[in-house]
Amino acid sequence: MTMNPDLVDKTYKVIGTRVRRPDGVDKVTGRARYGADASAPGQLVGLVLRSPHAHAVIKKIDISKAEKLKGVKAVITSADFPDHTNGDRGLRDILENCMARKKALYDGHAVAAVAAVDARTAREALKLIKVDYQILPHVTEVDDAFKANAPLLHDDIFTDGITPTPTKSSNFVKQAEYGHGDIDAGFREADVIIEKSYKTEQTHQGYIEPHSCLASVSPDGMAEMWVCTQGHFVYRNQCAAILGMDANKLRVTSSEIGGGFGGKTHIWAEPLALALSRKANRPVKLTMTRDEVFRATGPTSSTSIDVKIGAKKDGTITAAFAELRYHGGAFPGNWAEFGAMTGFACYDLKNVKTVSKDCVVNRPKTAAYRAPSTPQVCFAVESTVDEVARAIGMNPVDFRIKNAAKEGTKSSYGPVYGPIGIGPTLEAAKNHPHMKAPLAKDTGRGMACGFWFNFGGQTCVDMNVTPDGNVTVAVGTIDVGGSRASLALVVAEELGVPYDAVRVVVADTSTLGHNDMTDGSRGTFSSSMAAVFATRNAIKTLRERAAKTWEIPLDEVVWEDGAARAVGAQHGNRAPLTLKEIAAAAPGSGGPIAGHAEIVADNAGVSFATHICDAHVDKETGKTTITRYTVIQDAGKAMHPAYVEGQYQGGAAQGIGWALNEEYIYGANGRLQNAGFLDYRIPVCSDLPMIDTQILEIPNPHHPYGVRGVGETSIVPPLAAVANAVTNAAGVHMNHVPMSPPRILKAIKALKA
Amino acid sequence: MSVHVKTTINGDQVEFVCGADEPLLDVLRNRLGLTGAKEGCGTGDCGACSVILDGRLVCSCLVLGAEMDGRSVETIEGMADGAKLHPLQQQFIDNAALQCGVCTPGFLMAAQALLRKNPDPTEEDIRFGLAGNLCRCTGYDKIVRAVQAAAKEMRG
Amino acid sequence: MRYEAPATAKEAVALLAKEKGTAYVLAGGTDLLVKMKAGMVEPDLVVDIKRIKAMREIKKTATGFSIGGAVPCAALTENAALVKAWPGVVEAANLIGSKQVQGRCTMSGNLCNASPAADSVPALVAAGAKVAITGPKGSRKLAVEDVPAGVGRTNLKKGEIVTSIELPKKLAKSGDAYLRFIPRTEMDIAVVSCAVNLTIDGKGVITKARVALGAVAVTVLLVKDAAKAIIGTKLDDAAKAKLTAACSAACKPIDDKRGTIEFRTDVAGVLARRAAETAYARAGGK
Amino acid sequence: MSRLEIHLWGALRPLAGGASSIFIEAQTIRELFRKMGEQYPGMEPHLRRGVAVSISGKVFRDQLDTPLPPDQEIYLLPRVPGG
Repeated sequence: MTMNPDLVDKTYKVIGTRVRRPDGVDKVTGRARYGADASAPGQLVGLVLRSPHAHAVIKKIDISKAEKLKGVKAVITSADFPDHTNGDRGLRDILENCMARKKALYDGHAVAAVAAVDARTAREALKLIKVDYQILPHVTEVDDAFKANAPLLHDDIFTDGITPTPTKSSNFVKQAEYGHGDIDAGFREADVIIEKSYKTEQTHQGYIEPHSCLASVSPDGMAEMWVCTQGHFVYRNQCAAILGMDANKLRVTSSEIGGGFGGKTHIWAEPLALALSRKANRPVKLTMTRDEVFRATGPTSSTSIDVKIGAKKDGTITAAFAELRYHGGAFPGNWAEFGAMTGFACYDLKNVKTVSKDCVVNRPKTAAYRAPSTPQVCFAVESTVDEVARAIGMNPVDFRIKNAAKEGTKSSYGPVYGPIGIGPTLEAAKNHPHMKAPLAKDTGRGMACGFWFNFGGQTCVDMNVTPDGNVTVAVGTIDVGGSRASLALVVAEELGVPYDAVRVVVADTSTLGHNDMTDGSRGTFSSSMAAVFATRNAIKTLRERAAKTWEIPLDEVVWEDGAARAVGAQHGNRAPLTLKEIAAAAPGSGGPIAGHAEIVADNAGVSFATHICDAHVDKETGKTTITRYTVIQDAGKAMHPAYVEGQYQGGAAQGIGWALNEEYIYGANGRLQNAGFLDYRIPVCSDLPMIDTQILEIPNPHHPYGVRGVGETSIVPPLAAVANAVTNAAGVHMNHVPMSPPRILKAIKALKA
Repeated sequence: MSVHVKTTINGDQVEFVCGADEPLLDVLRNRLGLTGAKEGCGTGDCGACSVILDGRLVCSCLVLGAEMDGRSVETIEGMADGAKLHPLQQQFIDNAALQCGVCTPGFLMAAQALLRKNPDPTEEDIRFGLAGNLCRCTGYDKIVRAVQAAAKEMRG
Repeated sequence: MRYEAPATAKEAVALLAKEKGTAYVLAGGTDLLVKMKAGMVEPDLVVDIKRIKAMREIKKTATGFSIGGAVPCAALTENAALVKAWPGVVEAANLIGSKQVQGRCTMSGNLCNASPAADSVPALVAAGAKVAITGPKGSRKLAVEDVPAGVGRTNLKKGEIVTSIELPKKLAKSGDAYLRFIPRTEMDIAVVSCAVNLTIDGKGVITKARVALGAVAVTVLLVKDAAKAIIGTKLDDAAKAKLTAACSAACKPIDDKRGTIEFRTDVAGVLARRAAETAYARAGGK
Repeated sequence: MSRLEIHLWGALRPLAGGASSIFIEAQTIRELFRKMGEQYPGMEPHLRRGVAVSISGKVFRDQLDTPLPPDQEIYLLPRVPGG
C-alpha cells in the first residue's frame, strides 16, 4: 500500500492528545448560545402556517384578518417571494420548499408566516389566515410514485437518463447506471445466486436542537442573521439569492449548533424570518417546534432496493447487481444515484451493475443525513452478502476479506482505488476479541462493512498572533463535534506552542471568505489543512522578523518549538527568539503578524468501516436488544482520539436507531403520524451498550498530518450489522428496516408456520 | 391572565410575572435570561429542559411558571460553585461526554438528581437514570463514563 | 386562561363547578401541558391541586393505603411499606414517561387522562384499587376500572376530582406484577401491557387472581377469563397456556403507529404469562 | 497536447451517444469542462451543477486548475453531498 512515508509512525507533541475542548466550560454551564438563545431589542416572534394536506392546490390565501389583529406586524405568503432564481432549478426548488407557491406538496409545507409581538398573538394570527385548498390525491410511497397512474407532483419532470427523454411528465426524476464488466456472464459463472428485495423507511437526523434563527433586515438593505447551521456561508448565499439581496449585505453569524448530521445544510425557515423582518422592519426570531422539525425539514429517502449477488464456491463474487429506488421528498434529487455509487464500493468486483431510479413523493424535501443514501443500500447489499456467504458455507468475515476492494481495484462507481482501508478494517474485525467472545442464548452476532466518500471543499482560515505572543484562529467551518479543539491542536503543533496558547473561533460571514459547510466529513479535514497552511505562512513571517532583528539572512533562521532559531556556524550560538518576543517586537519589525490560507481541500480520500454487533432477540415479542457493539474505522490520523471515538459511537448509535425503531409513519391521509420524539423513537441511554471503538490510522497522503474525514462512515454499516445479528439470533431474514418488534415477530411466526 | 410569582432559583429570590399558561421553561429562558435549559421538544420527551424542582428532576416545559410561587428551582446556571465546576461538569469535559452540547445541561441536571439519590450507581442505574434525556451525538458511551467518573470522585 | 391553586379540595371543586368555560385539573401536568402545547385543549381555567395538603400524602389506612391525588409517582418509590405491599403498582407508576415525568405525574392523573395505554391503570385494576372522588354533590368511591368511559373520557361529573387512590391491604401470600411492551427500554407509551395480582394458599395453589390488560381496547380491561384460567392451579404450563389464550382472546386492539392488532394480541398473552410468573414468585409460590 | 480518455458516469453516457468514454484534448480540468460543454452541449447542465473528477482514484471537486496528466485514469462523477 502506498502512503506518505513521512507520516507513518510520526510522533507529535500535542496532536493525538485528549485535550479539553475550548467550548467545554460554556457547554456545561449553560452559557453556550445556540440558535434560540439570542435576542434582539424589539424582536418579534415568527410563526409559520403549514399545510395539513399532503397534496393540494392553494387556490387562495386570505391574510386580511390576520394582518388586522393587534400586535401582528407582518404576514407573508409566496407573494412576498418573487422568483429571483433565474432558471436555476435547484434554487427554485429551495424557494418553493421554503414557501409553497401554487401547490402544497406535503403535510407541513409552509404556506404563510406571521411576525407578532408575542407568541400568543402570533398563534392567534395563524388561526385567522384562511387558506382555500383544493385537495389532490397524494403519493407517499416510493414504489407507488413510479406507477403510471400515480398522482403527479410536478408537471415539468421528464425522466432524465432515459433515451429518448419521455415527453410525458412523471414522478420519475432520473435514472442512472454504474458498473463495469458483464453481469450476465458473471451470474452464469456463479455457483450460488441470491436475489432479494429490501425496503427501508424514512428517518430523520433527529438533532436535539430545533432550527432557530434571529433575523434583522433594515430598510437600507443591511441584514443580520443569527442561526444554527452547518454552513453559515451557504445559508447566506442561498437566502440572499432567494430574497434578491446582495450577499455582502447579509451578515450571518452561526450560533453553537445543537446537532445537524446533514439536516442543517439546507435552508428551511430562514428566508421566512428574513422576509418577515424586512416587512415588519423589526428583528424576528423564528424557532421551529419539534413537530415542524419532523414535518418540514429534510429527512432521508425511504427506499426500495433489489439486490442480486452471485458467487463461486471458493468464495469469489462473480457478479453483483442492484436496482435502487429512492425519493427526494417533494422535490427532485439524486439520492438513489448516490446509493448506486456507494452500494458495492467495498468490493473488488469483476462484474457489477447498479441502476438508480429517483422519484418525488408527497413528503418533505429530502436532505443529507450522514453519509446520505448509503446506509440504506448498505443494508440491502451487506444482508445479501451474508446470505451468499452462508449459502456457500463460508465465514462472513473471510468471505468479505476475500472480495474486499484494495489499491488498484476498479471501484463499482468507476475510478480505480488508490490506497484504501477496507482490508485493514476487516482484518482488524477478524482479529478483534469481540469476534471470538461467546454468545448468550437467543443472541446472534452480525457484521457489515461500509463505505463513504469524504470531501474537502472551499475553506479559509485566518491565523493571528496577538501582541502578547498568543494565537487566535478564525475559521469558517462550523464546529459540530469538537473541531475547534482539533484545529487548536494542529496550529499548536505547527507552531510548537502549548494547546492553550491557541484560541479558535468560528468567524461570521462578513469577516472571512466563503467556506463550504460542515458536511461530507470535511470539517476537521479541510479546516486543519487550511490552518496548517495559514500557520506556515505566519511562521514564514515570524522567521522574517527574527532575521530582521538578528540582521541575518532568512535562510539562516528556522522555526522550532515555538521559537526562531539561527542556524549555521556563524549565528548558531544566538539565543532563540520566542514567539512572545517576536510578537512584542512586531510594531517595530513590520506590524501585526498573521497567516492566511484560502484553499480548496480536494482529494479527501474515501473511508471504510467494519462493525460487529451482538443482538439478543426476544422470540416471543420480537424485541431486539443490542448487547455488544464494536466500530472499526480508519481515521488517517486521529487529531483528538476522544472526538474521533465520539464520531464513531454517535454514528453507530444513529444507525442502530434506524435499524430497530426509527421511521416516518404516514397515515392513509398522507399526514405524518409520529412527528415527535415520543413516537419517532431515537435510542435512549438504556437502549444501548457501551460502543467499543478501534481507530486505525492509515495516514491520508494528501493531508499534512494524514487526516481523513471520520464523521459519516460510522452510520453506514449498522443497519446491516444489526440485521445480520438478528438473522443469526432468530433465524429470520429481515428485509425491511426498521426491524421493529412487530416486523420481527411476524417474521418469526412465518418461520414457524 | 398574568400571574405574579415569587420563587427561589439557584438559591436566589426571584420575582416574575408570567402568563397563566406559560411553561416554566419559557419563563426561565425568555423572562429570566436563563437559557441553559433548552427546548428540544416542548413535550417532555427529550429532557433538554430538565431542572430540579423542590428536589425532584422535572422537565421545565411540563411545569407552569404560575406553579412556582414559594418553590425552589435548580438550573444548570447554578450548578458550579462560583468558578469551580461541579465534578459532573468537569468530568463531562474531561471525558468528551459532549459534542454539540445542547443536551448537556439537561444531562447534567439528570445526573445530579441521580447521584443525590444513588451515589454509587451501576452502569444500568445510570443508563435508566438518564433515559429521559436524549443525546443524538455521542451514543451515550462517554456520558455514562463521565457520570461514573464523577460519582467515583464525589464519593471520595 | 386562569390559574388557581386552592388550598382545599372543597375550594377546588367549587372553582371547577362554577367555571362556565373549559376547566382542567392540574395534578402533574404531564399530559395536560402536552395537550395545551399541541393546541388540543385551550382551558379557560386550570385548577392546580398540588397545594392541597391532604392530596400530597401517602397514608397507611385501616383498609390499606390512601395515595393522594397529587402525589407524584416518584414519591411512591420512597414509601417502603407501599413498595413492599404493591410492587407491581409502584413499578407500573414508575414506568410512566421518564424520571423527569415521574417527578411530576400522578396515578390519578394517569387514570383521569383515560388513555387505554396508561401504565399505572392495569396495575391498579389488578390490585382492586378504588378512587375517592369529591364533587359538588359530596364524595363517592368508584372502582378504578369504572373511571374511564372511553378514550380520553371518564365517568367523573363536572366539578368532580379524584382526591385519592385507595389500595387495599396486601393479603398474605399474594403478589402483583406489571409488564408492558415498548419498542425501546424507556420513554415509550405501552404498545400492550398486563398486570396480574394473585394470592396462593399454603400449597402454592392460586386462590384469587385479577388480570388486567392495557392498550388492547378503548379502556383497560379486567379479564375475568384470564383469572379463571389460573385460579386453582399452581401456575403450571397448562394454566399458563390457558392464561395466554384467554388474554389474547380478550384483546380488541387497533392498528396504529405503535403496533398492529396481530402484535398486540400475541404479546398480550406473552406479557400475561410473564407477569403471572413474577406475581406468583412474589406471592411466595415456587 | 495529449488526447485523454474521459470515462463518463451513467447519467452522462446518453449525452455522448451512449459511449462510456469520450476522447478530449485537455491539460486541466477547466479546459476539459470547457471543451466538453462545446462538444456535448447536453452535458452543460451537469457541468453547471458540478462534476467531480477522479484522476487515478484521487477525487477533485473544485480545483479546476488541476492538471490532467496523460496515462492516468480520468473518471467523471457527480458531486455527492454530505451529512
